[in-house]
Parts: sequence; C-alpha cells; structure tokens
Amino acid sequence: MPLEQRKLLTIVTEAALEHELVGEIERLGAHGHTITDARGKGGRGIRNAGWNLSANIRIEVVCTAETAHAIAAALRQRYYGNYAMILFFSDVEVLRPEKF
Amino acid sequence: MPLEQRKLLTIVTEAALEHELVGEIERLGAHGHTITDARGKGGRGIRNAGWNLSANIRIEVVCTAETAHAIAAALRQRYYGNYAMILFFSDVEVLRPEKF
Amino acid sequence: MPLEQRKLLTIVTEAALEHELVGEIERLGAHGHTITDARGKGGRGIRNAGWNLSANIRIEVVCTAETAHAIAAALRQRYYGNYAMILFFSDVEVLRPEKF
Amino acid sequence: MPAFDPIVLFFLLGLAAGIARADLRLPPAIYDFLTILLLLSIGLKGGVELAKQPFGALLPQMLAVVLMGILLPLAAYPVLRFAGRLARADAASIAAHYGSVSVGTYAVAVAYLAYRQVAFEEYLPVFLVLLEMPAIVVGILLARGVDRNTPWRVAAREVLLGKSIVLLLGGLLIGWVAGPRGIEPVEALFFDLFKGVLALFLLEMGLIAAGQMGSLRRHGLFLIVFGVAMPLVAGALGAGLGWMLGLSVGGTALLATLAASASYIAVPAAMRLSVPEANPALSLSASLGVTFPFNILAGIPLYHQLAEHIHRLGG
Amino acid sequence: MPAFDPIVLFFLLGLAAGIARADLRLPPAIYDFLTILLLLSIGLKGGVELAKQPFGALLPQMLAVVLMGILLPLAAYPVLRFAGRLARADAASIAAHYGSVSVGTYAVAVAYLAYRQVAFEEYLPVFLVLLEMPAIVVGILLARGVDRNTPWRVAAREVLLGKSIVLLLGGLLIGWVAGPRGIEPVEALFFDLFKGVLALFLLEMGLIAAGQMGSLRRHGLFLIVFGVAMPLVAGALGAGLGWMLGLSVGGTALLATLAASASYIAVPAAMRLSVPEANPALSLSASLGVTFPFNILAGIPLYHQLAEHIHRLGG
Amino acid sequence: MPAFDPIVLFFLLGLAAGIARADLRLPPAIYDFLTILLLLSIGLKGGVELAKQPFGALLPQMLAVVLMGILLPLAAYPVLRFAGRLARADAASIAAHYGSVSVGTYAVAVAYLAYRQVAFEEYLPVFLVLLEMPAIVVGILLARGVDRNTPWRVAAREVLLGKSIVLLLGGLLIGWVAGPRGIEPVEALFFDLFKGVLALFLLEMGLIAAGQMGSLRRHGLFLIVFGVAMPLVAGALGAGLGWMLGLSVGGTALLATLAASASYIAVPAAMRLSVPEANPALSLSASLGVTFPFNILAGIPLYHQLAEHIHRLGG
Ligand SMILES: Nc1ncnc2c1ncn2[C@@H]1O[C@H](COP(=O)(O)O)[C@@H](O)[C@H]1O
Ligand SMILES: Nc1ncnc2c1ncn2[C@@H]1O[C@H](COP(=O)(O)O)[C@@H](O)[C@H]1O
Ligand SMILES: Nc1ncnc2c1ncn2[C@@H]1O[C@H](COP(=O)(O)O)[C@@H](O)[C@H]1O
Ligand code: NA
Ligand code: NA
Ligand code: NA
Repeated sequence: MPLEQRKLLTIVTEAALEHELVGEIERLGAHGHTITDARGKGGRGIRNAGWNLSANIRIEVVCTAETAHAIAAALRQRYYGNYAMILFFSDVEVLRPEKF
Repeated sequence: MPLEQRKLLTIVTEAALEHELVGEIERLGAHGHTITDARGKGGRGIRNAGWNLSANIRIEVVCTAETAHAIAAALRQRYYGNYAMILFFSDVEVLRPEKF
Repeated sequence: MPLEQRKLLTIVTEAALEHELVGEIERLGAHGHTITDARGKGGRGIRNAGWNLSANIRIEVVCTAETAHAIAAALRQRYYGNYAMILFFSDVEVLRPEKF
Repeated sequence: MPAFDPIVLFFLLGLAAGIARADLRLPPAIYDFLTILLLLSIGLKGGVELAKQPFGALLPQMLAVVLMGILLPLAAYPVLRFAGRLARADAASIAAHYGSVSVGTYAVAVAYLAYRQVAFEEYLPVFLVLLEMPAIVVGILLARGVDRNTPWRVAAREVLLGKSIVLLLGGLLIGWVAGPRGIEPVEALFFDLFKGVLALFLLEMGLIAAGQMGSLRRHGLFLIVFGVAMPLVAGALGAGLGWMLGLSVGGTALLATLAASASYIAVPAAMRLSVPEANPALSLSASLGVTFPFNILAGIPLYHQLAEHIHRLGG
Repeated sequence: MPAFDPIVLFFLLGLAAGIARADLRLPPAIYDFLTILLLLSIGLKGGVELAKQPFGALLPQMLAVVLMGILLPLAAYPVLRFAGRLARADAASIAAHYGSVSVGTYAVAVAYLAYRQVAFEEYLPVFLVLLEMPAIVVGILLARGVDRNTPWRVAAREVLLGKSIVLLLGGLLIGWVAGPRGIEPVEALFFDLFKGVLALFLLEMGLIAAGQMGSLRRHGLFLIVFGVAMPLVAGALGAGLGWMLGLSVGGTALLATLAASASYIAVPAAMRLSVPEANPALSLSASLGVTFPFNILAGIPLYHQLAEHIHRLGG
Repeated sequence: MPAFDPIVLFFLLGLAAGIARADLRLPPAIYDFLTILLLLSIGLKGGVELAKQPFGALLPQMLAVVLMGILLPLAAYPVLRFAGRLARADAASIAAHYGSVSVGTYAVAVAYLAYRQVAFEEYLPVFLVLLEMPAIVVGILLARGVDRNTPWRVAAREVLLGKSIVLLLGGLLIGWVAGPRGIEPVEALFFDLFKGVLALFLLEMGLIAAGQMGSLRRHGLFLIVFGVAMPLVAGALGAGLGWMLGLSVGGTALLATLAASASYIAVPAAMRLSVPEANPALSLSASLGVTFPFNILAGIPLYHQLAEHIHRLGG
C-alpha cells in the first residue's frame, strides 16, 4: 500500500469560534476538517461544555505541511491573544495524497 | 518504562457504517477500538451531525502495522467508492504491547 | 515558525474516573487537558456510552516527555488492575513550548 | 380559518432560519427524542383503536395497502430512470423513498384533521407500519436485480430493527394490550403533548429542509418537478384506494397522504447500506427539500379536498 | 384488569428490542434527563406530603428503616461469599447493591398502586433517601474491613453529592418549603407527566437490561437465583417491618418494594471508585438483568399481596 | 405567602449543589432544549396577545424602550471605566450586558406575577426582543469607537441570527399569525409546562452561577457592588418609564425587571466575536454570578413594590 506523509493539525479552542475558523481553514487551502465537541482546562481556566460560551471544540485538519503551517500562523496571529486556543502538529500517513 | 511501537489508525466516516465497521475491524484482528461522534467536511460535502444520515464518527484503532494496513486495505476496497471516508496512520508508543 | 517537540498522551478510560484523573494529571505537572466523550471496546468488553457506568472518556494531554511518562506510570500503577483503560504516546510539535 | 394548520408555521420558521443560516439547531439528542415520542404516540394511538376492531375485517385492507406499497415504486422507477435519466441505483433508491412513507407528514395530516374535527379510522397507523417496508424490498430488487450477493440481511436488519418500525409496532402492541384505560396514565405525555412535540419536530425539519436547498440547486429541475408531481399522482391513487376500501373521508385523506409522502428516516438508512452506490443527496433533497414541504404546506389540504370530492362523487 | 401495570409493557418493549439488537437507544442526554425528572418528581411529591406530617412522629420509623438498610447487606454478604463462592470484594459490592434501593422500581410501584387506587403514606420518598446510603457504608466495610486507607471521602462524595441524593433530597426540601400551593405551577411537568416519563425510562431500562443478558450468561446460575431469591426474602422483611411500623397496606407494599429493590445508580458509582477490585459486571447483571425485571414484572404485585395478607392476619 | 416565588427554590438547589461541587449537571442538550422551549413559549404568548393590539398604538412605547436600551449602557460605561478602573473593552462589554436583557429573569418575573395573579400587558415580550440589540451596538461603539475595521457583519449575524432573537421573534410571529385558537393545540407543551421548564432551567442556572463564584472572588468587590447597584438603578428607571408609558402595575414591574436584568446569552456571544479583547469572565461573573441571583431572589419583588408605589403616587 503506497502511503504518503501529511501533517495532522489539531486545534482545541472555544466553540464560539467554530463558524469563523471553518471558513478560515478552508480559505487557507485545507480540503476538509473534522470537529468533535470537547471540554478541558488550560491557561484560560476550566472550560467544561455546560453551555456554549464555555464549551470547547477540537478541530482536526489533515493537509500538507505548508497548509498546516499557514493555518497555524494565521490562527496564532488572529486568536492567540484573546481566545482559549492550543494547536499542535503530528505526522500522519495517508492513502490518497491527492485528497489532502 | 519499556515502550513499544504500534500504529494508530484513525478513520472518519459516516455514522451509518458504525455497526458494520466495528465488526470488520474486529475480524481483521484489532483487539479494540474507540469511537467519538464527529462532524466535518470533505470531498463529499458538509456532514454536520444534525441527524444520523449526515453524522460522522471518528474511530481509532491501536494495533500492529500489519493489522492497520489490513484494515485500511479492506476499507479502501469496500467503502471508498461509495461512502464519505478518510483514514490516516500515525505512530504511537504503548505500555502493554500484548494488548494491541 | 519555530516548533518544539512535545508528547501527546492519550488516555481512554471509564467516565467514572474523570474527576479523579483530572486531579491526578494536574498534580503530576500537566498544564492542561482536553476531554471528549467516547465509546468503545477492549479487553474489558463493550463500553457504549448509554449511561455513565459504561461510558468512556478520551483524555489528551500535551506535555513534556517526562510528565507524560510520570502520568503513565502513575495511572498504570493505580488503575490498570481494576479499570478499563488504555494509553498511548505520540510525538507532536507545538508553537508555544512554555505552555506545555 | 387559515388554509393550513398553524403547526406548519413552525416548519416555516425553521426553513426561514435555515435559509438565513441562523445560529439555531435542535441538539441531535433532542431531535432523536422528539422522533421517538412521535413514533410511540402514533403507535399507541393506533393500538388503542385497533383493540376495538375485529382484526379479520382489516386483513383485506392491509393486503391492498401493501400492494400499493409495491406498485408505487414500480411506477416511479421508469420515470426516474428514463425521463430523469438517473443512474439505475439512484432511480431505484428514489423510487423506494417515494413508495414508503413519512411519519412526520402523517403526523401533520393527523393534526390537520383534528384541527378541522374531521374523524378518521384510528387504526391507520397500522397502514403506516405496513407501508414502510415493501418499497424498500422493491427498491433493492430494482437496483440489483435478483442478485445472490444482495445483503438482504443487512437491509432487513436496518428496516425491521430500525427505530421507526420498532417504536411504531411496539406502540401499537402496547396500546393494543393495555387498551384505553391502561394507556390513560401516559396520555399526558404521549397524547396531550403530541402537537407541541410535532411543532418542535417541524421546526427542526424546516432547518433540515433548508440544508437540502443547496444540493437541490445542484441536481436540477427534474427532482423538483418529480418531487411535486409524484405526490400528486400517488395521492390521487391513495385517495382512490381509500374510497374503494370504504374508508371515511378522513381515512381516505390520510391514506392519500401516506401514498403521497416520501420516507426520510427508514428508507435512507436501509438504502445507504444495501445500495451504497446510490447518491443519498439526490433522494434526500427530493424527499426532504421538495416533497415534505410541498405535502405539509399544500398537499394535505389538497388530499383532503380530493377525499371529500371522491366521496361526494362516489356516494 | 391485567396482572401488572401496563407501564411495564414499555420495559418489555425495550427488553425485546435490546435482545433483538434493534437499532434503538435513547440518547444518553435523554436518559439523564428522564432520571433527573423522576428523582425530582419523587422528591417533590414526598416533600409536599412531609409538610403535613409532624416530623417527630416519623423519627422512630426512620431509624428502623436505616437499621434495615444496614442489616440487609450484612445478611446478603455471607450468602454471596460462601454459597456463591464470590471474591470478597464482589460479595461486598453486590451486598451493597441489594441493601440499597432502586428509584425506578419504586416509581413503578407507585404507578402500580396509583393505577389500583391504593393509598399509601406519601412521605415514603424519605425512606427512599434514607435507604440509599447505609448499605454503601456496610459494603465498603465488608470489602476492606476497618482500613485506614479506605477512600471514605471519595465514597462519601460519590453518594452524598451524587445525582440521586441531591435531587431526591433537593426535591423533598423544595416540596416541603413550597407546600402544595407553591408546587402547583410545576405540577404539569413533575406530576402529570410522571407516568409518561417513567414509561420512557422503562423503555431504556429494558434496553439496558437486555445488554446485561450476555454477562449474566457468563457469570452463571448463582446470580440468577440470588437475583430472584434475595428480593423475595428482603421483600418479606420489608413487608413485616412496614406492618410493625403501622404503615397502611400501600405503604407496607412500598417498603417491601424498597427492601426488595437493588440499586443501579448510586451504589455502582460509589463502589466503582471505593472498591475498584469488585467487578461491576457481576453486580449490575444481577441488579439490572435479574432483579429489576423480576421486581417490576412479578415482584411488586407479590409484595402488594403480601402486604394485604399481613394486614389481614395482623389486623 | 412566601416572599419569593417557590420556583426560585430550584435556583437555590442548583446553587447549593454547584457550590458543594455535587455531581449534578443537566446535559448540554437538555439545557439547550429548555432554553429553546422558554424562548418559544415567551414569544408565542406575546404574539397571541399582540394580535389583539392595534400596532400603531405600540410604536411610541417601542421607541421609548429602544431609547432606554441605548441609554442604559451609555450610563453604565463611565461608572465601569472610571469608578471600576476597568479596561475600555471590558467596561464596554459589561455595559452592553447590562443594557440588554435576560430571558430567564423575565420568565421568573412572569411566573412571579402569575403566582400573585397580577395582570400585565401580554405584549411585553416585544420589548424583550427590542431590548436585546441596541445595547450591543452601543457596547461595540464604546469599545472601538467609529472604527472601519469593526466586524459589524459578524456582530449583526451573531445577534440577529442568534437563537434568542430568532426564537423570540419567530414565536411572536407564529403567535400573531395563528392567534389564540391556532395556538391551542400546542398550549400543553408551551404554556402548561412553562413553569416546570423554567424550574429545571433555574436549577441549571444555579449550577452555572455557582461556577462563576470563583472568578468573582478573583475579580473583586467592585463587580459585586456594581452587579447589585446597577439593577437597582436601572430597575428604578425602568419602573419610571413604565409608568410614563401608561403600563399597568404588572407591566411596569416587568419593564423594570427588563431594565434591571443583564444578558447572558445573546450579548456574551456577540461580544466574544466582536470585542474579543474583553475578558468574558468579568461580564459573566457579574451578570450570572451576581445580578441574576440578586434579581430573582430580591430584585423582582422589589421592582414589583416599586411599580405599586409609583402607581399609587402617580395616580
Ligand atoms: N496541555 C494541554 N493538553 C491538552 N489540552 C490542552 C492543554 N492546554 C490546553 N488545552 C486545551 O485547550 C483549551 C484552551 O487552552 P488555553 O488557551 O490554554 O486555555 C483548553 O480548554 C483545553 O481544552
Ligand atoms: N482534510 C481533512 N482533514 C480532516 N478531516 C477530513 C478531511 N477530509 C475529510 N475529512 C473528514 O472525513 C469525512 C469524510 O470525508 P470525504 O469522504 O472527503 O467527504 C468528512 O466529513 C470529514 O469529517
Ligand atoms: N486496540 C484499541 N484501539 C483503540 N481503542 C482501544 C483499544 N483497546 C481498548 N480501547 C479503548 O479503551 C477502552 C478500555 O480498554 P480495555 O481496558 O482494554 O477494556 C475500551 O473501552 C476502548 O474504548
Ligand atoms: Na409514499
Ligand atoms: Na434493597
Ligand atoms: Na438590562
């Protein structure tokens, strides 16, 4: 099975940003995304999903390294200052490189 | 702590397939799986969890590289043509290799 | 973009442990965590989220390798014997190393 | 009195909110809950009334209704395949949707008749149950012919053990065993709240229907025309059959509604697994985006008039 | 009149659907919601009636009931440990489940009595609250002896701050403070819908019970026998105590039901964290897979007859 | 008769459970569901009554109310900025919260008046809708001045297409079109259950308010003082305006409550996206942790007395 390397970018942030982020990610060249509801704790305190303002989402994007870095740079610039948000990269292998 | 390498296979696909896929994964030798509900967007459009037909699930399987490849090959052959589905592999380390 | 290596520790276990584990993880030095609800199957049978006692959670912690190993060691010692639980490590890259 | 039941205003609200991309959606758990309540309510109501009927007398009617469920998709298929130039799997799948029935549409018709105080045979939920399945079998056969590899077990499991049948049939049985007095303690939830639950359900259906508009635009005019013409033709057939079976005006209107309605719960789920090469966006955008709104906004009053008409003509 | 309350038909539907592996389950959020409604309803009802009682008169009854909650698990333990050859932790955990009570079973008994128009002391929810806890303490002591490392704080937190106690006790207090007139505005939700909510809850309980059948088969005959015999013995004790405390026939039947019922909400949660080496599959399959169905299908009518019998004999 | 409506006991239960860190929370889906039911109920009720009013007569009142919604945040801002020494964005955001309204508080006030059988102008939900928005516009202008980069579209979308406005306005329209007779079939859900739904909603609000206590401690005394003083002042203004507009005592009390209440649904969501540099913990802990409890426990009876007083003095 021929596998190719891609990056998996995982973002955990405020649910309120979902609509905006999804647009941003698409504009920066990702071909898709997957979202799950989440709760958690970080530098900005406990965020535990009871109601929308304190709920988190977890977004995954499989894409090329360039796209992943472009998204990360954009999010850092626009959201890090004011929103609860973390993001991290990992290496993944995919079957259909043209999809990502 | 002695750690051993395994593969983590992540599948994002239509919720309608859950029952079938779980059976398939088990038959192909995985010892377990973890499922979370998800929504997302990909080549087959927006799938946002409002109701079952447009909901996604995210399945994770920790297993040997062979099992992971066997599952991926089977899914590709049976489902890629007709279903919304992506999958990717990553490397993970586990404590109890005999479990996976 | 300067990236730094961290470990991502993923734990899948019984929902009943959430309160306790979150405390433990924090005590052992992690600066945050992310939780999603999950279901699944493993050595201790099917756990499918219908009600709390058979529900799973999936906890992610991004931290240094030492912290990750410390958490894993503590969980192994305290919970492996009696609870449904798996954990695995993967390598991730982060933007703000001081956060993790 | 307005031309349509005020309850469809909730559908319009959902539709408008969906089209405007408002930040509104019922949590999936709540949508599930409402569906469960509707299915059980309809089943229970039917079961209680069934207890009053001699079962033997119903058998001929039941057979005729099943026959209709077989013929409707057979009639729809060639139109879809040749006039619509759809691929075989797609034509078969859409035919199955239209041969089967929609619980939501049925519920709106019941609310409509109740609002106008038109009586009907209360055992009609039995027909609802009967009409769920035959079209699915026909659809699979149309898609695959008599193929040894057809995953009949998967399809059967999806339908027979799907939420719709289990709850409708379960409700029927409970209502039948418990009888009117036995059901009394649960009436406050299942009967008194029925219309309110339906209103919320329609709100969500409006949001879902709005979501289908996009794929409707992509898939062109044919589906829109089919989505309006098919219920009209099927509704007329259903009304005719209702009259022939000796149903009241209300019962005739309801059977017409059943014939005219298109499934969006049981059939899509079954087809997705047994005819995976059919594109679900096509059948759902027709069924949810065209036929459902058409039926609840314009169809049901029409079928009611039709039923009155036939009964007046036929005596 | 049928032998059992029609409401248990919903349990049977869930059980059948579960055994057939039907594609039916209430969303977890809805199951939670129904549990919350039941707990609050029972608490509120009890609280309103408590307001009418002189509290002092209840104290001796309350003490006797707590004593029963301590004795029941002590009696069950040796049977489980020696006749059942279970490990110490398992025997202790199961004993705790059976010493405590099941809100669902209590609710079905209340519905049963209401359906038959049998009156009972409306303050009985107080006993429900009282019986939740003692068995847990006994169970932990049985499992670990007087051990300094016992995580009492964790266990206490699990029980005292668990959903069951907080909502039952909270409901009792609200009902007590607000009184009948104060509760009136919320009666439509908490009282009128009670039976319907219970019906849905039982549907889900049937599905859950069906899920226990597998592990029941694995863990053998002993649990089945115990799961039927224990409630019979405990029910008889409870009936006896009810009569001695001067309760009415209805109240006696309810106290027997409480004694006979086994916990599946508060105790499992507490035991999971304080006696982790106990296998939860054992206690849950006995409590949910055997005793709960037995009680609601056969036990409650039996305890009712027993209560009538004792009252007739005892005068 | 107790000093406050028994329904707030549910809030106190939630608050106590939250402070004790009890293992109790309504599933998010249920909280959403309850909010949707409350918003629709209030809208429908208002719409039905609106149908009876000559619309023209309301216009001057509506303008006056919008003016109040603009002035309140303008008055609050300097206090927050200079007395409270808050950053510009924070002061502006909190001002917006207090200029807007809280649906939960309004619902409690309605329940309070109903419990005391005090009549009020039933079209008051119109004011609720009108007061949601102006304060948000003012808040954004205060935070950013007349800035070309202000994401007005985002803010407008958040408010106009947010759940609150869509459901309140949608309910109003449906009620208005359907009229009293058209709404009847859904009354069991939307009107009869209103108080029960509100009780559960308040239970959750108590839990949420308890969660705000921590951040309240961190952010100091000023927010507590402001969270009590601001509703008192705004309530007095609202009462005065109500009297000037010729509202009844009940209507005056409700308008005072609206003025005194602080938003925690629409405004936080809009501010989070349009003034991201404002710390949401500040505004929410004041609005949810101080003002909401204060209003439902002490404020509403006060505003009612105030309304009676003004009407007695003013004639
Ligand atoms: N070290 C971490 N590991 C995993 N998740 C984290 C970590 N730190 C923060 N998060 C998640 O990211 C969200 C936002 O983080 P923060 O901006 O630090 O508050 C938190 O609510 C958590 O869900
Ligand atoms: N590039 C991507 N990154 C993350 N998730 C994706 C990506 N592409 C697709 N997905 C997920 O996989 C599902 C099926 O993908 P597709 O078959 O491309 O429609 C989508 O609904 C998404 O949830
Ligand atoms: N091989 C696996 N791959 C992915 N998830 C697993 C695997 N094994 C176990 N799990 C998850 O971990 C939970 C506990 O595992 P266990 O202790 O083996 O029962 C299960 O309920 C699954 O959700
Ligand atoms: Na049809
Ligand atoms: Na017991
Ligand atoms: Na205000």
